[in-house]
Amino acid sequence: MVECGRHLNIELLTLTELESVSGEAGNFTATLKQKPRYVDMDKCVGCGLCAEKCPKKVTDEYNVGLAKRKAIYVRYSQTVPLKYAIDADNCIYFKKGTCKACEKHCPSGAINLEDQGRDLTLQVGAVVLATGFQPFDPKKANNLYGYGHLPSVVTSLEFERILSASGPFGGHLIRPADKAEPKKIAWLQCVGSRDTKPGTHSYCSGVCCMYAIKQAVIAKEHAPDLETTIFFMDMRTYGKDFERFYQNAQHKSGVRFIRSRVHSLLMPDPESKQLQISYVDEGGELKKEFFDLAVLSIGLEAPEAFRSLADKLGVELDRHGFADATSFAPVATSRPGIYVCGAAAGPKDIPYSVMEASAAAGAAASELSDQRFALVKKKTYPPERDVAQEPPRIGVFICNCGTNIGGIIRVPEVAEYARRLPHVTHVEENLYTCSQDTQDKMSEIIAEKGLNRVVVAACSPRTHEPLFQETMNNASLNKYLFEMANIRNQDSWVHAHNPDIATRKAKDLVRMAVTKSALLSPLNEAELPVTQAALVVGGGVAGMTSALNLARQGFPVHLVEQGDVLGGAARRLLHTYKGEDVGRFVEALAQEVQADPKVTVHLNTSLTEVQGFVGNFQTQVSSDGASQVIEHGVAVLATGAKEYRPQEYLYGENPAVVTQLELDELLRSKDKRLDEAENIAFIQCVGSRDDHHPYCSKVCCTHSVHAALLLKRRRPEAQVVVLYRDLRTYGPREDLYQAAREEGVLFARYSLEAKPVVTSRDGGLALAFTDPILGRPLSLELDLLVLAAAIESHQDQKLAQMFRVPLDGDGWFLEAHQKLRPVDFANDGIFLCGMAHYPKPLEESIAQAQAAAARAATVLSKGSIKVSGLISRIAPELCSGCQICVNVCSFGAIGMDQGQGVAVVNEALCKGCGACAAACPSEAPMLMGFNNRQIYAQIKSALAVG
Amino acid sequence: MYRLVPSVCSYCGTGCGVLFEVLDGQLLKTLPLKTHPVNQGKLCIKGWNLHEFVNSRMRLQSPLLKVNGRFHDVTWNRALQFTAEKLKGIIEKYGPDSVGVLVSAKITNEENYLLQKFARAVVGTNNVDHCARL
Amino acid sequence: MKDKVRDWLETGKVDLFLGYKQVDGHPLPHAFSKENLAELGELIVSPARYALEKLATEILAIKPALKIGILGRDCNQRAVNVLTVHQQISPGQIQILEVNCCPSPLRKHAACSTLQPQTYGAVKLELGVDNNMSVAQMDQFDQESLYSRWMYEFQKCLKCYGCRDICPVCFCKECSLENNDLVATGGLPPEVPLFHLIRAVHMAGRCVDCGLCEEACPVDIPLRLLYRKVNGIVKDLFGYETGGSHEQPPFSLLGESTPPEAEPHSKAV
Amino acid sequence: MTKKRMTFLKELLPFIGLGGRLRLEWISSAEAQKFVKVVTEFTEQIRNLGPNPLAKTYGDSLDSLDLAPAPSEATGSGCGCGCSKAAAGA
Repeated sequence: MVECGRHLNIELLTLTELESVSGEAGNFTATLKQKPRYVDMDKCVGCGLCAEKCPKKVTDEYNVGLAKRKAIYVRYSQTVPLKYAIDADNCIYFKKGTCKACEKHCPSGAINLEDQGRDLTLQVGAVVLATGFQPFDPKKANNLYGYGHLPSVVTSLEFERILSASGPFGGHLIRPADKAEPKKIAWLQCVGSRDTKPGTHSYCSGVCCMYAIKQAVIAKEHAPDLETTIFFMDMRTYGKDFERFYQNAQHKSGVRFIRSRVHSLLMPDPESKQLQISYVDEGGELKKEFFDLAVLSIGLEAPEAFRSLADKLGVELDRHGFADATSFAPVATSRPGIYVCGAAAGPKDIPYSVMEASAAAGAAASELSDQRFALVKKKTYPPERDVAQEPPRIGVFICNCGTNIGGIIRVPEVAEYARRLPHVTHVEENLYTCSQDTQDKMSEIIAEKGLNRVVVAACSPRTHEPLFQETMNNASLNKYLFEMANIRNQDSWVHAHNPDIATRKAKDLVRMAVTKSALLSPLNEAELPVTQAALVVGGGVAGMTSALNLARQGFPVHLVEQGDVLGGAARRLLHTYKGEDVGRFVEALAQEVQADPKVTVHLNTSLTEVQGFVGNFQTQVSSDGASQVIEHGVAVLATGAKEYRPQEYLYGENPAVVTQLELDELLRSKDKRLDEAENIAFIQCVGSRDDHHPYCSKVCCTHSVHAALLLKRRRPEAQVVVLYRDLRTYGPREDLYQAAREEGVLFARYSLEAKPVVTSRDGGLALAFTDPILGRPLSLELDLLVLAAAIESHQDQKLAQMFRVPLDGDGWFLEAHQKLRPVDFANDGIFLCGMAHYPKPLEESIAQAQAAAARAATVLSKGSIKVSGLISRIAPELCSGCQICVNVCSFGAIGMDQGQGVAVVNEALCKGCGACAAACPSEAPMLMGFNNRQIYAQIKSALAVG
Repeated sequence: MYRLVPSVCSYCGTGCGVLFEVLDGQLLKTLPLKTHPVNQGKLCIKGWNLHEFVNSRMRLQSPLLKVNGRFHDVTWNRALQFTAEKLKGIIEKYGPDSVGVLVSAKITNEENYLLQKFARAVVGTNNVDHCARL
Repeated sequence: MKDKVRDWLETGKVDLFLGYKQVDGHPLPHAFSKENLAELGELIVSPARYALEKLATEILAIKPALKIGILGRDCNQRAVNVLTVHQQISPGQIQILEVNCCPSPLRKHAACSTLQPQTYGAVKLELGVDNNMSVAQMDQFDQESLYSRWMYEFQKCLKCYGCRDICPVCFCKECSLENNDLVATGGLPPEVPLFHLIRAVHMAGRCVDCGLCEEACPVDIPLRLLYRKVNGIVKDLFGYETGGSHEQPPFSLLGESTPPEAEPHSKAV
Repeated sequence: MTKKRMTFLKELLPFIGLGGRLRLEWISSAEAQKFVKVVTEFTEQIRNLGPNPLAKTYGDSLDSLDLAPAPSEATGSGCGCGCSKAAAGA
């Protein structure tokens, strides 16, 4: 958020609504309406005095009504931009005409009660809708669970805030109604989802199973004796590492899982506020149990306002009110040039939302590539002064931050103290050091006094360091000659009631900063040129999509495929779950890729060696013994996955046993076996969610349900049975499951302990399983058995090693961050998409491929990369070549100089994390800007008094 | 090519046993002589670094004589002759007790013995001292 | 033993063999080579231990093409493993001829060659730490007593750096103990307790418990006990047996061998 | 890595009698209450342990810093454990 708010080329328009979009893709005119904030964003410094003085308390929607805020407020403490706003609907001044407490107390004169809204018109090339979802309101649909009148019922969103350390109870796990600590909590799944009652939704919300498990596990961490129970229908932990999390919750954390849909909640005893839950267990027995708190796992729905926005924009919605998109263009709406991402296009979790966000950016960028950089702003600075030969001349600027610091810390006393510190040449007190006029003055003082180091004692470097560093640059000083002491967040806020202690601590902090700053040296930001070409490894749908997107953004792409044809695993698929023809799509995509002049396709080619780093890779590929070197700036790994060849259920022994992909072949070729088959069964989780592959293969439930439905429709008289463990038709796929049941496909559950048994009988096939509802063994004669075989990774250690990227325990490539950076690797310049990341349906692969292209384009679009000055350097004369640093570097940035036998840092790969500096027994690595000398000096300085 | 040479530490009068590591004629390191009755495998910081002054580039390679305020390399003969003349002159002028002999830890016990003998028998003074005695 | 060394030298399995030879009544390390096979008659095992692997490593640093054999027992083998882990030697550069170099039938089970426990004076037993104690016995003391006992030991330090200089697994070009930013140099006793704690921390996953440091210590600081504790922690927390293999110690590995109670990954959906 | 090193140190320090003075917590910027709780608890814990016996040793290194402390603040507190005495007697 902070990055977004600070970006030079992102203009934040808060309190603004989109009214209309006219024109066409590439040339839209958007009209917007901005509501008044009543606070001047340029003047507000976010000190919070106004909210402190505001007399009006308002229900806090961020804490889902569990806490209060003021009528002048920020939504939460990390809000971007950190500027206050007046909620006119609740403000006393706007209701009664008097008060103005905020105006009176604001130290920077930022309150503007005359503020008017304004209309805006923007010329844009593309529009991205990322309007999100609204949580389902459990009061709808007859409010079976008594939410709102039973005090012990909360929604999952409320529970999230209860657990949060920044929440209304400071992370203390209590029941909001009476602040009692619950001993037993129940989660009720599918509230508002997978339901047919009016007001509810037929689709699966896709995220609630995971968040309920997470909440149960975290709740148990808060209170180890807590009993947690989750009532569910199917446990849908289909994402990467989700199944493992489920298993750990069950077996390590001790969360209880009960497969039962709870009908209703009762509270027989208002005194104890305990809830009675009646449920039928898997054995068919009716049970009653009491709980202190029930959490409703509410689903996701399209916001009410989204329908009217979609109407205004002419964007079509699906039957559930989400933006409609095809599987082949998952972030494109029905109106060209308008894209959608995140939950606006259907319920989804964080990683997929993040992927789609990048995908939408990538899709938009590929249409607008000719206008790239047209509106970009850039900054220029005067040349840097060489201070290497000068003794330190330190300037100390101490901020009052209005009264935030000055009201508590005796700033003049601190300033006086600072003046006596060694090397300090100039000390200045400011009301607001961050204000523009102070910045200008600071530049002047630096020049006038010949300062060569600057210390600002104010707030957090996290928010303000870049601003001051810019001032350093403007004053011809290297920005790394700057140091900050946080005397607000770490001092005046903490010791607000003890000015003496606060003042003393401020002196300590200033002394430490001054000590360090004397040892600062100017650092270089090396500029490395970028080879503006991409390498895409893998010619499946993900690889092709990525390659094509990058080519359309104007970059040459090398697409390397080890097989002799493009298309990958998707060539064997028949339909998407929405019924779209995959074969035709893949064919068209492959032709497009081959026809694109910017894409060089290398078939029958494999990688043999990768050298270099972001912006400057040299990859050797070989094809039929001939090898060549490709120079590229980025790489996208899209090597896909494969179908597991089952060892079980007579696969390979009896011709009537086929895998899902083989069934697609039969369907495609209209095999006559399908016309004759009377009894068809599907077995799910063959090789998934077991010892063999502990994860869920994600795509097979939908595939089987879809195929079963097709087979049933072809021959309604045939018997089609699906044997499953948890049916995971997540999101809108649930509708297929619903239809399949309605149209007579039979579903029966089996457990890992009692797997179905398949035997050959007189050349035919027999299937025996235990029906969990009847509790009796059943046997079927089969004509066709379809195995939902797991998706397996290629376990491509070789490729991983070449690019120095990690594989996880199951052999999938491991992304930089599972939630927030789902297409990046920790190593810059290498990106990931498709099934090489994890099994996923086609539309998710395509979205991820577009996302990878978008992320790759962020590197390629630059002519050069600036490396931060904060990197590690290894002093060769101190290095004994033990390679500890090589081992602990997560970025593969350290290599060995074989001739010298010493370690060498690659500046382009180094992130300045300091792991090497901490690990080295000889202090050979020096983390620039935080080197050991500076840190030790700072520590000694901290200890020097007291 | 690689040898370990036992010796006695020359720093002080304790007489600790040391072991020099010698590789291709170059003194590599000093180790304590484990079985030596004096130091029983232990050394002080000076002993541990005994090899350093041997290889030090700061070490004087020949006697120096100060002429007109500057040091010049001279032969041993010239140096000894100069010293002897000066000492003789001083003793003649001020008597033997005007000379003191300060002996060094960086030479052997035997050399130290000789020096005190030189002081007492040749010069005729009892002004003898040694840095390890301080 | 002599035949084996002869065989090693003759077949070129090793170019140099470090054993012991009696010189002027002292058993001293001696380099045997193909050129002086006749000397092999004088090869002995010595009751006094020298870190032959350290000598070999020093030679290899200058002449990396050599192959060197040494007489050795368990602790030498562990040290060779540690030196290999830290890339100071390559596997196979040092060959160990396993012998009973401390003349004791208890070799396999003995803590070290000094089989007779040393006895210490009353003052040390009262104020300091008895070098013969075990980690478990130390745990009996309360915090205050532990602190004052260790400080008693540390402040005796003469800063001879003997513990480091004799250590077979101390190979750093630049030693933290001589880094002025880390510990003030020039004073005596060296910064108490930082000096010894820095060394203790650096010994984690590295100390092979050969006991040479304690043998070399002029003031009987129970260094071995301290490093035993350090390596005990490494073993308890990370299951790492120092010197037991060519595996990287936990502090040289990113992530993988985390403590048992590692943080669960947060799974915000 | 931090966790590994800290867990290790946490075991080592009590062995030389400096236990209870080290703690590692992960606190995000959004967890103000947790931060307050941890710091308050730990401050209390340290207070109960009494002054750091090493404070004297390192308070002295002030000169080496070449920094002039305000006279009112130069409050060298003796540790009372005898460490400095022992050191002086060496």
